[in-house]
Formats: sequence, C-alpha cells, structure tokens
Amino acid sequence: MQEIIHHTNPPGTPPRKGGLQAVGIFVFALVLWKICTGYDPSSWILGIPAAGLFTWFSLTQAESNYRIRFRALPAFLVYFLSQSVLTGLDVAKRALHPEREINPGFCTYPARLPPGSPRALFANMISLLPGTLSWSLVDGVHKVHLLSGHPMILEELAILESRVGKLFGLDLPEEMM
Amino acid sequence: MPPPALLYALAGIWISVIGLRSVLVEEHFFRKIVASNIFGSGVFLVLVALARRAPEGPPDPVPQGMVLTGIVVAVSATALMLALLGHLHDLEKPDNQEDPS
Amino acid sequence: MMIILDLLSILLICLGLFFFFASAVGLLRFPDTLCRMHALAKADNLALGCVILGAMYQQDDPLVIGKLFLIWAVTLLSSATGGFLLAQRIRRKFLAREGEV
Amino acid sequence: MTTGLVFDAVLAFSLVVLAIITLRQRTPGEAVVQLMIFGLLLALSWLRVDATDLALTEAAIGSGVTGALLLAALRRTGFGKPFPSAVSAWLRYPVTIGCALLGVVLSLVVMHTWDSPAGLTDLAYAHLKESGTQNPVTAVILNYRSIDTLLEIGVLLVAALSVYTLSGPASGTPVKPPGPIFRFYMRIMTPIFWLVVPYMVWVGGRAPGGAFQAGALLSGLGALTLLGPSPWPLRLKRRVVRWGLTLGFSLFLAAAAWMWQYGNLLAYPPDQAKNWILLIEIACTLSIGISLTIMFAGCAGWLHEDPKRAS
Repeated sequence: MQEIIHHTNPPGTPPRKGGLQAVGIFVFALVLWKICTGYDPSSWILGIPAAGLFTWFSLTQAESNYRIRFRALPAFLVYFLSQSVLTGLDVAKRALHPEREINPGFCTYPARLPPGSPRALFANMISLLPGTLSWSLVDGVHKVHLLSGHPMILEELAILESRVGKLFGLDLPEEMM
Repeated sequence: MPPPALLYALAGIWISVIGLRSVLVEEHFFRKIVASNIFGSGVFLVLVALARRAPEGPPDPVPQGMVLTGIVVAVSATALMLALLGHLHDLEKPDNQEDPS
Repeated sequence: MMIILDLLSILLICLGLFFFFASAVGLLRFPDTLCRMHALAKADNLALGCVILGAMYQQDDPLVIGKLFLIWAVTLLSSATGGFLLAQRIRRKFLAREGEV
Repeated sequence: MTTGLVFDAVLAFSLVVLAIITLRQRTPGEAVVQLMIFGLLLALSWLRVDATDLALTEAAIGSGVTGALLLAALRRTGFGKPFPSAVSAWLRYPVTIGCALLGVVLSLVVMHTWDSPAGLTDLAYAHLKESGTQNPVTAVILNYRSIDTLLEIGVLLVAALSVYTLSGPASGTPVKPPGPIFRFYMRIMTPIFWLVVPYMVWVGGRAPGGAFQAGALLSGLGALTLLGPSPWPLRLKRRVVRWGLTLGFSLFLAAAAWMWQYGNLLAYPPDQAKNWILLIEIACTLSIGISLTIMFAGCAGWLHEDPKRAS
C-alpha cells in the first residue's frame, strides 16, 4: 500500500464534532427542506424539527473521519458527468451492435484509499467507468467485472482513484507503482 | 370511443376475476397469498377507475380514500398470512417438533 | 427563446428514451447476470439524467429544478448500491458453487 | 387524445397479461418479482386516472412493502422450490367457468352504469375549506371519514401484534452483514430518510402525500436498518419502539374522545381541524412505520433474535 499524504484528519482520530460543523449540516438540511417544500412559510413547523433530525443522524455516526472538500467538488462533478456520458454511450453501443462486442472477464485492484467513505465511494464510481462493474470489496481488494478486458484498465482505475482521493483531500499518484 | 377510465375498470374486473380463480384453485399457500394480492389490486383498480367517471373536473376523492385505506389493510392481511405461513413452516420442520415452546 | 428551450428539452428526453431502450436491449441480449447489470447500472443512469435534464428546461421555479436534481442524485446512489449488493449475492452463489465459500 | 387512449389500452391490457403471468410463475421467487412489477405498472395506471395519492401509496406499500414482506417470508421458508401442481381438474373447470361468468356479468354492469351521475365529488369539495387540509383525499381519510381511518390504524396495530406473537423464537436464518458499500449508503441515506419522512407528512396537507406514504418510507428505512450493521442499530423490543407502535392508535382514540364534547365522534371544529390532522398524521406515520417494520422482521423470522449474528 502506498503512502498517503493526509492534509487533515488522519484515520484513527475521532471525528470532529464541532459546533460549526453541526450548524453547517443544519443549514444544509434547511436548504434541502426548502427545495422540497417550496415557498409556504408554515412548512417550517415540521421543517425545523426535520432538519434537527437530519443533523442528529448525520453527526452521530461512528466513522466520519473523511469529509468532502467543497473546493474539489466542481472538478469532480465535471469528471463524473463526462464519464457518465462516455459510459452510457459505450454500453448502448455494445447492446445495440449486431455482433455483441462482449468478452467478460475479471480483474482485481488493491485499494490505495483508506477504508470508509473514500473506498466505498471509489467502489461505487468503478461501476461508472466504461466497461467496469465493482462486484466485491473484501480486505481492501476491489474485484472488478469487465465487460471486455483491455490492457489499460488498471491505469484508468488508478486515475479514478486519485480523483476520488482529491475529493477527500487525499493525494494519490495517478498511476500504480 | 370509450373513456380511458372505463378501460381500466374493465381491466380491473378481469384482474380480480383471475386472482379470485387462483385463490380458489391453487393448492400452495404462498401462491394463494400472491393471488389474493392480485385479487385485491384488481378491486382497487376498479374503484379508482370508478372515481374518474366524470370526464372532466377533479376525480371523486371518496373512493380514492377508501382505496388508500384498503391498500394498508391489504398489506396487514398479507403480513398476517405470511406470519401464519412461517409458523406453519416451523411446525412442519422435523427438528422443531420436540421443541416444547 | 421558448421554442429553443422546448426543442432542447424534447431532444434530451428523446435521448433519455434512447438510452432506456438500449439498456433494455442490453438486459435481454447480454450473456450473464453480471453483464446485464452493466446495462442496467450505466445506461439507465445516463437515461434518467437526460430525462431529468430535459424536464428541468420546462421549469421556471429554481426550487423544482433543485428537487429534480436531488431525485437524480438519490437514484444514482441507490442504483449503484443496489447493483453492488446484487453483484455480491451473485458472487456468493458463484463461490458456493465452486465449493470455496 | 387518441395517443393517450392507445397508451391506456396498451397499459390496461398489459396489466391483465401481467396478472396472468404472475400467477403462472413456476417458483415463488419469480412470482414475487412479477408481482412487484405488476404493482409498479398498476401505480402507473393510477396516475392516468388522476389518483396521484394512490399511485404513490401503491408503489410504496402495494409493490415495495408487500414485495419485501413476501421476499422476507421466502427467506424463511425457502426460495427455489417450484410450486406443486394445482388441484384436480374436476374442481378447476367449474371454478374457472364460474369466475369467467362473474367477470362477464361485472363488465356488463360497469359498462351499463358508467354514465350514471358520479358520487360525492361536489360534496367533498364544497367542504374542503373547513376540513383543515387542501388535499381532498387527506380530507376524506382524516376528516370526513376519519372513523374509518381510526379503525384501520387499529387493524394495522392488531396485525402487527399478531405477527409479533406468531413469530417463534429464533426461526429465521441470520443475515450475512453486507459490506462497506452498504454501510456507506446507509450513512448517507439515513439522515435523508429522516428529512423526507416529515416532508411526506407535511405535503399530505396540500398535495399528494400523507401519513401512509410517509409511514411506508419509514418502514423502508426500518427494513434497510435490519438488513445490515447500521450506525444506528434497531432493536424492535425496546420500550420506546413499543410505545411508538401504539402511539398512532392511542392518539387517534384520544382525539375521538376529546371531540365528544363537541357532540360528535371525530368531528373537529373547523378552526382546530388543521392542527389535529397534523398531530394525528405525525403519530400515525410513526406507528405505521413501526408496524410495517415489525411485520417485515416477523415475516423474515428476525423478531426474537439478533439479526446481526453472522453465520
């Protein structure tokens, strides 16, 4: 496993439960409530308790060591959306092509991201790349199902992993050692 | 041209008739439970379609309220039937027969 | 201006329908369950994204647009997780058949 | 107009075909999956006849919760075994013919009475202002006919208690804990559920939604929590859960008793109706959610043991 440079919050430290964070989550919940209910001011009778519940359930979870950097979010979203389009086109092409271009296979990929949210998000994102589907994650090893194997797949996974890492403020090299 | 709601009412009648037949004919309890769910869904579809008999204006909320109540009662009944089925299954298991409880 | 928005919205929704169709075809044509899940997990997400993007152009209210976006985000997460759990179950069955467990 | 009619015809026809397909499946597991698909298409057809409230409930409860209950029960009694063949032909043919006759008679009745004056729409809308809600369906179930709903919550409570009593000690096979991906999902979704459930309750006063839909959502969260190691484990035998189970019915009953002083059971004075309805909806949401979760756990055989014990 490669060395990971932690900007803040190395794993093992208890999650930060500062008042500032609680206020941030509460405001976020209020925004969500507002989006859902619209402009009726009487909705706050239920909205404020609901936002309180949201905050409480967000804060009282065991493993919140890693938090998303909002500065990294736009770049990640752009990458995510462009990959989604490529992936959808890829699958549609394979599905509609008269001769099925399918040659299923498997590969394994040792995780470099730390356990918890980063690793789980990465596993979910693997299913987003063209031709790959995450199908198990045991002891830090991702098993990936390939619609048709090609040699560059590990490099692509490494790029994706470093993108996910950046979202959590973790630096990973873009290629495997 | 028939009104769309009439089509759904007729479909609902035939769905419930099919479900009723299976409830009566099938031997396997689990299949009877599935069939009774289909039977109920057909009846609900008839009621919901009848609520839309007037071609314009809002639909009649009273049958709709009845169906809303009915859906929840139907799921309670299904749960009760399934619990009984599970209990029956436990009783029939050979290793549970000497269990005094 | 309205016409351009309408056209764009029609175009996006048709694109979404095309991807739904492709995913359904993939579901029927792909050889095994894991391959079929590729079709479901990927083309469907893009299709839903296109349809929602198309629907957004029909809305003036920014809150409704936000709501549509939330629907897409929650569906994405749920379908990715559901797909993973399904794949895990297939893997367990696969391993059990191989006799490794 | 014509396009809509073609769509309606295709949908109505495929509903009948799906019902037949569902009942002809070879194994229980396949039948359940077909039933869930049937439920979703049924919900779609209810959107076509302007019953959005019901479509939501059918998708959540009729398809989702019922399917989950059936699958949970199958987990306990065995998935793959094909159904045994049906009973002998001498019973099958008369029943089939009788049912077909019944269908023909009912169809003729519906077609002949179709244009007769429609029911209570005008009356229901005339009093909507005093009912304390803007959603006519909510007005029917929680004001005009609230006595029905009171009894219905009673039925739900009795059914949950029966399931509670029936599920024997430690009969279900324990569940294998799902991995980190599922935990990640639960970490994100649990707070969202707790925001969306109150939203469903609140929106029921204005637009489609309400206690039943919200309760179904809550039970979805309950079932997900039972499935895997959640940061917030759910112990259904805790006292607070049992209080929550009975809260809806008791509050509803208390409201009925309180209304007695105005001369009628559950006839709210118009100025108080809004608050009573909101209060009853919140309590009923909790109770419906807990009842359905208990039913799920009972059907899977997890009620009286720790479901997280891995095999």
